[in-house]
Amino acid sequence: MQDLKNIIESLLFVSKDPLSAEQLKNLLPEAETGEIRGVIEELEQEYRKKNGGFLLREVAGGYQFRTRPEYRQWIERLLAPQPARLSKAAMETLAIAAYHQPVLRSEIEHIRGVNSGNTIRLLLEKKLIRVLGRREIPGRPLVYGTTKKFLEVFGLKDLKDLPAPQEIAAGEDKNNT
Amino acid sequence: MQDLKNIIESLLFVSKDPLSAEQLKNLLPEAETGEIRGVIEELEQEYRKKNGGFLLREVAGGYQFRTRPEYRQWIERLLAPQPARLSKAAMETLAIAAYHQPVLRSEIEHIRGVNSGNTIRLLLEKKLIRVLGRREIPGRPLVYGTTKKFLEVFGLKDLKDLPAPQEIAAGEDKNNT
Amino acid sequence: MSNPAYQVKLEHIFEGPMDLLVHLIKKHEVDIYDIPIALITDQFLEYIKWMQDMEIDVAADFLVMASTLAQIKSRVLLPDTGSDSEEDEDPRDAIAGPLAEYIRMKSAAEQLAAKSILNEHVFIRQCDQQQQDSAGAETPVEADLYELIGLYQQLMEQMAPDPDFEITPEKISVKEKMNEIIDLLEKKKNISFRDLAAECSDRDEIIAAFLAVLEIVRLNLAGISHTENSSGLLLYSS
Repeated sequence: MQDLKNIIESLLFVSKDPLSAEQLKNLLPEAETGEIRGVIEELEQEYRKKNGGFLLREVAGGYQFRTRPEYRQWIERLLAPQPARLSKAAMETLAIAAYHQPVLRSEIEHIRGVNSGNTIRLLLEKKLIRVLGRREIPGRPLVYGTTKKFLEVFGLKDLKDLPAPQEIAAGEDKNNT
Repeated sequence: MQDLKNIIESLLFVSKDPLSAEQLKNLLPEAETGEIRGVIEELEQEYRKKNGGFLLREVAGGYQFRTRPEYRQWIERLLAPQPARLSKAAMETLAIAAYHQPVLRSEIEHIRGVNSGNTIRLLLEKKLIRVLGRREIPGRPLVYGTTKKFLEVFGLKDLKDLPAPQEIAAGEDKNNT
Repeated sequence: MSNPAYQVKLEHIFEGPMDLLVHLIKKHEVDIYDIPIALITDQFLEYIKWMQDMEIDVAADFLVMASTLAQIKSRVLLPDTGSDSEEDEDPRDAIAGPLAEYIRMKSAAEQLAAKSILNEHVFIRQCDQQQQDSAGAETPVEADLYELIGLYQQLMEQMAPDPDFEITPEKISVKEKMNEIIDLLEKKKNISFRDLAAECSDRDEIIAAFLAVLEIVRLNLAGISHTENSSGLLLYSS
């Protein structure tokens, strides 16, 4: 298919959401998925090498053009005030939802040691977590998990791309009592 | 000013509207207008030479990245089925239909306090609600309920999965141990 | 008890009891699987007392943790009576496991916060938001469950403006508990908090008892110790 690279570049440029190779294949049935993957790879490298104002990043199972974090301060001047940062409490709750999903509210509260209803509601409102369903135990409580938007906001390819948390092994060093 | 070209490139990339040299000068008071004009010129030539999926075009007294007209047909495929967001009126009506089904139009209107004929029609058209039958009262009015598509759109397995408002939206209750 | 050297600094606003515990553990650079329980319990209690002195509302969660710590401490200090497999039954395990998981999640949260966050560090092209309710049955619908529930709740609140249904149950008053404890102290010379807690019917009552103990000590109506050989916090008539 002629011009495939340019077509894909223009589609990635126009799209509001990250586009996966499969989505591109649906838009371009004339091309092979393997071919599409190759072109994405090529574009990704090209933009990286060019080292310009924006890059092609893999996020939430797709690809998306994003500005480089170095230019944040200039872009903030152009765009209206940005949404408030998440509090420490919200980040903790979000991390637990991400690593323990599907997770109950009571499990989140058990780990954090504090009531987390308000934070859960805030994260639901921001569409960073969602109700995944119910757990089949007495009372059928709701279980929560992260959304695609969560992956997009934190620039993660998928849930396997979550950062590895600090592990504390038992009996590392024995000192006092 | 270091990185001026990349900064301008990222600003032009992010902006919804065309940016003029004067607007860029306002965002970048550290740079000279002449310098800014030079960089724009440079970028414009670079993208023209690259001959990729999009170009930097002078429009409406400013500059804007735009896809090349040749790729219009592919872009139309992407943009065609934009998911529609439901209006507040539609969401309200849908919520009442979900929680109160089988529900009469008059009951929906009683709760919302406004005529809801148009919204009901819209939701029927979108196959989010359907006629479940008639209530055996004088006039035998139609009763409405939600559809399978409704469950799909909201990611629910069945209606029992629909969270009760007090399960998430209500105030704090007793937590863990 | 009020050694100023142990005063926890004000600049820390702790998310909850776990956060405070992690702070204390980091401060003393101790292994969470080998916590010097007496030291950590003392400092934890001191922090609660300091909050109360500063007239900061102490959340119930802190008090629950305080009584958990006090219980662990008394079990550690009390020599095991039954035949035991020593290593397996470290009472401190009750807190070590949850602490390890909390630290793990805290570090995950920190790492997530350090990512290039969309609309904060990195940006995408600003597109015009799409139309609403666009015609055509074929158009896919994008909707949010939480929004649906929220709108429904608003409607229901408008419908029923009488807030009669929320009646908060009578709480066990700290004053009542104080009287009860002072009565007990008149009969016995000392009482352990463990015994007091054992008498309580639920968590709220334990909290009330704990607050009562703190108040009694604050008002100098009794002394408190939690040294060796005692079963946790020990209250004695002064």
